[in-house]
Amino acid sequence: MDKKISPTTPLSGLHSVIGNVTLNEVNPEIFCISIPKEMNKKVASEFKRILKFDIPIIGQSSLNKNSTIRLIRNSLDQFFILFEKASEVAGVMNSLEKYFYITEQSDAWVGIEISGKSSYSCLERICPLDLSTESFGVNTAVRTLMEHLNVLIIKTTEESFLLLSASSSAKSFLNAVETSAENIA
Amino acid sequence: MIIPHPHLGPRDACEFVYKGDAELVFRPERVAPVDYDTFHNYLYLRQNPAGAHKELWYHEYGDRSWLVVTRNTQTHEILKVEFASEYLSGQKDRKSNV
Amino acid sequence: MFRLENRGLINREKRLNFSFNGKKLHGYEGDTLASALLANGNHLVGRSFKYHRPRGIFSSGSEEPSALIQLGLGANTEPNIRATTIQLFNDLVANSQNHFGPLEWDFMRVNDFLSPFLSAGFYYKTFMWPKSFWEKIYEPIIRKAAGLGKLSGEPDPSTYDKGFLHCDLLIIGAGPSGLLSALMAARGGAKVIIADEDFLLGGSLNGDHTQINNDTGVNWVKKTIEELISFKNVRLMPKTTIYGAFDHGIFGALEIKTNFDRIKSDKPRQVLWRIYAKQSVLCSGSSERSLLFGNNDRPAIMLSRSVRQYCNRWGIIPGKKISIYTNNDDGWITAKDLKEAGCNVVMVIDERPDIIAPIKNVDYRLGKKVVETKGSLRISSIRLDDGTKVETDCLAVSGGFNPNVHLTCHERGRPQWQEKNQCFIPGKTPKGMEVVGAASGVFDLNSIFEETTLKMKKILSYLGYKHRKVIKLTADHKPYNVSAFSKSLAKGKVWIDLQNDVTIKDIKIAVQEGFHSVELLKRYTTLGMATDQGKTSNVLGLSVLSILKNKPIEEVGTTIYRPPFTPVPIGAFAGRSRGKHFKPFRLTPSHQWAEQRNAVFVETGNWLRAQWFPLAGERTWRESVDREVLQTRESVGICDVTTLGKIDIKGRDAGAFLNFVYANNFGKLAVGKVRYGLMLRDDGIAFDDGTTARFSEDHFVMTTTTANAVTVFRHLEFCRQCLKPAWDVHLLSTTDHWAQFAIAGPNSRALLSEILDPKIDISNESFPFMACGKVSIFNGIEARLFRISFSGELAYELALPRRYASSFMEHIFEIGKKFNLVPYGTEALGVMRIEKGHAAGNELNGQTTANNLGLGKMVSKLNDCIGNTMSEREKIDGEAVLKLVGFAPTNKMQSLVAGSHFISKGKPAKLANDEGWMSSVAFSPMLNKSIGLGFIKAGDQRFGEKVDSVNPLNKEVIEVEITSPHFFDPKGDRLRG
Amino acid sequence: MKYSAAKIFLEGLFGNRGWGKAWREPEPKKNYDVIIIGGGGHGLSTAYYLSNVYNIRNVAVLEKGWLGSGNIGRNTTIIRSNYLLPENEPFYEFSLKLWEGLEQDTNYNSMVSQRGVINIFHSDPQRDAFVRRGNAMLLSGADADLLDENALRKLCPYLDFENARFPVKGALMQKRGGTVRHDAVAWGYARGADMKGVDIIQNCNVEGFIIKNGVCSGVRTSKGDIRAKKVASCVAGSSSQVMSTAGIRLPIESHVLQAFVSEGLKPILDNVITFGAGHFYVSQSDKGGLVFGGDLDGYNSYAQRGNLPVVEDVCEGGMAIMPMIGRARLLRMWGGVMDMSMDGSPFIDRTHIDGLYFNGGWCYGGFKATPASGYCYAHLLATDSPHPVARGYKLDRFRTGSLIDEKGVGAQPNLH
Repeated sequence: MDKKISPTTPLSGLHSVIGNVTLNEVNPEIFCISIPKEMNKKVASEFKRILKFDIPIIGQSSLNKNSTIRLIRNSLDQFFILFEKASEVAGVMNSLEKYFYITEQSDAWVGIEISGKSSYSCLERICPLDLSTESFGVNTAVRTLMEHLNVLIIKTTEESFLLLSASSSAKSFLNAVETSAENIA
Repeated sequence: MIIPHPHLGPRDACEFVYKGDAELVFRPERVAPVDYDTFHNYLYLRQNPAGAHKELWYHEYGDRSWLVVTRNTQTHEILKVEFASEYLSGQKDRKSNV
Repeated sequence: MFRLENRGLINREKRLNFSFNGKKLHGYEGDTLASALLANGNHLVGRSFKYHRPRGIFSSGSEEPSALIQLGLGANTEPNIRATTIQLFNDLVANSQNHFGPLEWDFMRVNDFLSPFLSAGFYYKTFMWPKSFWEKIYEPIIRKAAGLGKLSGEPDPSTYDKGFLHCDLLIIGAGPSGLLSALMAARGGAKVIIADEDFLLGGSLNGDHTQINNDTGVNWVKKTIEELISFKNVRLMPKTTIYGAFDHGIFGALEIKTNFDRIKSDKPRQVLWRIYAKQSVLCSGSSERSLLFGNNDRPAIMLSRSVRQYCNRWGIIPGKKISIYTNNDDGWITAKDLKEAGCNVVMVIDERPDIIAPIKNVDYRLGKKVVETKGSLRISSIRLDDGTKVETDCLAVSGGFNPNVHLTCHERGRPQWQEKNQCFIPGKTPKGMEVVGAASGVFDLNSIFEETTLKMKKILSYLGYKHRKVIKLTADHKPYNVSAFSKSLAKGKVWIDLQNDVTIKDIKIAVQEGFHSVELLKRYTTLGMATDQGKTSNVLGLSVLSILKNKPIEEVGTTIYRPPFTPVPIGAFAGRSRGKHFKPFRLTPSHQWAEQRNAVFVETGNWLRAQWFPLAGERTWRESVDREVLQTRESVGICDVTTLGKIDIKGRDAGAFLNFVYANNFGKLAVGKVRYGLMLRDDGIAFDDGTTARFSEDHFVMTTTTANAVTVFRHLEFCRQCLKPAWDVHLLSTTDHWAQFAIAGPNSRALLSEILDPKIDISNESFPFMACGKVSIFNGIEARLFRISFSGELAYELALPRRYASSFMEHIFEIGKKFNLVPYGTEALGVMRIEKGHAAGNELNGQTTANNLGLGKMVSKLNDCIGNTMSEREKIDGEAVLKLVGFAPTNKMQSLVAGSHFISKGKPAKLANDEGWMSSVAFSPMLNKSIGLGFIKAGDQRFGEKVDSVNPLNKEVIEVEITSPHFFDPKGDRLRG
Repeated sequence: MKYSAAKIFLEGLFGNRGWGKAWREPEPKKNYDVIIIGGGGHGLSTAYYLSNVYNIRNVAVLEKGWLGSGNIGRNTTIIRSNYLLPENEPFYEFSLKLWEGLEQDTNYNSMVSQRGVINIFHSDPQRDAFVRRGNAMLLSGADADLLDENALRKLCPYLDFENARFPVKGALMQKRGGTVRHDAVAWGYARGADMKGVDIIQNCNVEGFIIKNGVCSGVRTSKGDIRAKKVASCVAGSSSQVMSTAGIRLPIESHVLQAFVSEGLKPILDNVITFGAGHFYVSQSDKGGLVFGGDLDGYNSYAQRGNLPVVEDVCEGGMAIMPMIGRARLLRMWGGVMDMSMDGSPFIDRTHIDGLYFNGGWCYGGFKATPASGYCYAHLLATDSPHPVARGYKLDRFRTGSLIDEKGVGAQPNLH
């Protein structure tokens, strides 16, 4: 027997188009970075040194030059870092690990990217936040409550959002998003 | 209700979980001899004002912060919102007195 | 026909068929059900609540108290639909309500003749003798007679949805003031939502022949809407009722999505919006009120403005001989429009003696009152106070206007009396709400436009938007004048609340009996408690009360309007959260694998867990569970325990933190070790338990019970942020990241060795009981291994990244074949934990102490930790301490029942002798008998004693022996082996 | 004036002119034996039993608004005695027995309707807890029946058995539980107390107590000082406010509980139904409205109004358990102020100030307790010793640890 086990994703690589809404499953590598008390004052400089880009304020995210690494500031002492490419993980994380508490989170989440003209009307049905450009610009990244579920919503472009929710309730979350898309289609 | 989060702006109260009287942050420390009355008063007795009330809200569907919200219990008007840690550091004398 | 040619805003090209009480009728697009019924000459549409008096269409809007119909058939049927608000659609089916026998010949109208005996509060004074008759005889009759429409009793087949909207400015009502407000805000650049309950925006302008700036009002509405649509920052929401104003500028709105083809559509029928508005403008207009005179409730007695609307907006002749009874100028506008439309206006009666009749080409009486009416199913004549009798088949009544102040009351603002216009105007409004137009007590258009412009300028500058010039609007409207409320009571049967049948007499009786506070009056007479929430009756009732109490109306007070403004379907409030979607599902990483093996699932919180895995040929669940237990204890079993909460705890002070949050000591836990932890609440009651492993100096992994995962995390964050803010501690839930499996049984080590990467040694020596460590499996997959046991067997828990879980299950069962590996579910898990005497949810029920659980010695006496102090209160454990012990039936054939109570032998089964209760039971396949865990007074000192386990619910008593809770392998040799 | 069918008939014949006042509207005297603060259900029932059972008639009830304007005027009208703990069950069973004879007692039809209260369970642990509770009820002399799924299907076929997120597995039923016309309870007690000479004084606000050397001898009110041998606070949601004027801090928080009523409907729901996997309970009133409610809003409030999240939560629960009510429409929602105690159970006790007594902490369960609360409070006021069924309701129980925590959630009032 081949002693090798293989990975699956919560939504088996979903891709669907409903009306003017496109849904795709995405699976970034995600790590949580907690800031030790004594590092509080040096967070910005250390991150800048290691990541080569500025840290965001709470509720926002920032990207590296190639837009493959996204740093999200969840709260005063906690960040999430998202890697599009698994190959970039080790280098960055090994450096960060020396200064911060790191916990892997990749498998805790399901990612659904929603894009298309009707993204806003679709999200309007489940998301209590004001997603208009004035109050929710590109790269805003916050947690909120959608259909009884905890969701991290990130505006990636003017017409697309990345939604991260708990992987165990991935199917219910997908149902929530799909139902919205169908209801407005 | 809408709770204006100090960093995240106005958020629907349904993102939060309520705990109650902000006095609960001033937990007495157990030192010998144990003062049960102080613990009883801390845990069980409440001011329960009809008016401005300092109270604890947890941003469960948000940044997981515990906030001290000053809210009028007659009108529900929110007068002030602070992080619990900030509130505590503003009340340092209070804490050591308990 | 009763339809005028060339008049009205209906589409005569689009004919719509509908039926009323089985009669096939037709109307046009743009009709409401009420207008279509009137167009067919149909006034009688229902019966009143108490006296079953005939009821007709009274108004043309959402204040309608009388024209309530049963809409649709079968599961789609909807009760109490106001015919005046439902937009006509093809094949609409409507039926009248609340009658026994045909509508025209309702047998219950006998109540009308009995009305002297059914006066206000009569039921409080009777139906008491003999005692048993109330529930057997009287109440069933009352219940049957009460109520209006019917529910189908079948599940609501429609879907509903909800949503969230945000705006700078919410404009409630799209009449003249609302449209002007919206236009100004739109041009200024504000983000605007304008909502109106009507399907046609424009409010009163659609039913009036007003001129605005030398154009018709209807054209002004059209142009304004066209312009509004062109703005990106404006959202127009017709068919949307703002039903409530809530704290901090949150409004509830109900949008009706489908009227046509409502049965066929799979799209939501209605959408319930939560609107967050920085500011709001209430432009809800006014409702007309009636006048009080004898038998003022007959069908075809209608509100005057509504009669005008039916004529102008729907092109309807509501009667062949129409008379108008008014106390204000607006009644005359109706007269004028009806005349212009060619209707026969037989007489205008104005209560005011000293006015100049605005129109002359009509028979009119000034300073006169209507005192009585005749007609059985429709009004046929009226009598004036001078004795004049007028034949009439439709009486348009105008008693003045009530501003629609309802939303201003939703935060408990109280309306104030405005003497000039004899009406209540908004008092204190919800924060951020401005009221304009008729809703604020301004009734002529020119003043409304002026007031709106002024107030909107202020709002826009407050919001930070510019005010752009709007052309001054001038209308051909005259100032409004109304006479004061009568100082004497009208005689005869005078209706105030048309739906609930509250008459002047009822108010008299209530006051006579001392129920004269407004709220008491309302409760005693049911005044204003009808489905219109008193929109048509409250002010009239107050005017009567003011006469009876001889106090001005403003001193009599007013009741508060509560949400919703108009009734909202419960289905809409629930939205899509129903059926299987009531709450989200959480699925374990092995869910799909278990599904393929026919697992039976059970809901634990939001999780679905495999309860057992039936094999072909097994007839009962017990067979499967017994097999899973035996096979595990014999060889090896595997169970998905991912649902247990997992919390990563990191930081310099993590150890101290654990010492604080757990009742037992965690200070000395070595790296690479796991310890059982008992968590108390600060009141000393057991809260949760689990294990915590130490992976490094500053890294711990805590597990919680499935049920408390969320509350424990919240509690820990409270301890961290509020009680120990200076400590360096960091918390993160990793429940979903790690798939965790219990691998239990004598062969668990052998099985594990097959999948662990070669260099890892898990022999008893290097990886003893309560060891933990990071390992790798299947060629380099990082995992965590804990040597802990809930089953009492040699057992491990293995955590691996969730993504590999499915594949892991396939592989391990392939490899496990040679060990006869069995998957086990929560039932077998429960059996094995009861065999081992482990407490679980049934024991940790929030009422038990560490002492009760037999864990009292664990609680720290020295440290300050959550709960230890209050756990020392003298009476917290009760008089004789309840102890968790085991129970076994003396007769092996008997099955124990959880929830039974314990009574000492020979004592009667009653509360005074109650000594405790059975918390969990199971059939133990190892011991081949039923066993139980439970709490009994001083149980730990009573091993061997026999007591009765009583279950009076099932009338059974089972003799049980008190035993140690550790039924199986009490010394724990197996788990250490 | 005694109410009877004959009286109604005669009055009907002669124009209903003979109905006298249901109660007098006296000015306060200077001195009373007992002053009861609060003219709500509990205050009025206390006055009723003091005057009718304990023969103490020199009593005043002081009400700041109008009679019955507190929670007795706005609740979901359910009565039951399905409690678990030995400190509670006998008390509520005593209350239920008083309900059963209330109309004949007070000569006022408050429409006690024993329609049966059904608590649905959805899982084995929930069933176990209900069995324990049902047995505790039976051991205390109350009635209880355990219904399995089939029995429940027969009784309530409209429940969602087929498509439920949480399966309906059975129910614990108390047949003697039911509903009462809530306002009529206040009126019946008021009339009954008034007939024995109790002064019910409306629009009289209590502003403070007259306390000297640890003895309370009266109250300061908007109508002047009134003296009394004993002063009994009975003000539910306002407990903390009133007692704070005596310098007493209570183990109580005031919370808002919303309740809802639908439009009138023909009979469709015979029993009181409580959903065990969500927050929803419902009954249908004699008038036809579905009267329902759910959880507290969850935050301290004196505002007497709630907010949308709970409204939606309650209706979600309703639709989950009985999807036939989707097309019934919510007519009115309102909020009451609940005096939530730290263990969810009430207090009927003396205070540390002589002559000052306290009754409160009824949480959202005050309505069903109305008769027993009044009876036991009257007993305490008359005899200075607790009534046997109310012995547990002590103010110092948190200090000693004699908790009465039915729900097992601890010192967090919004969870009880």
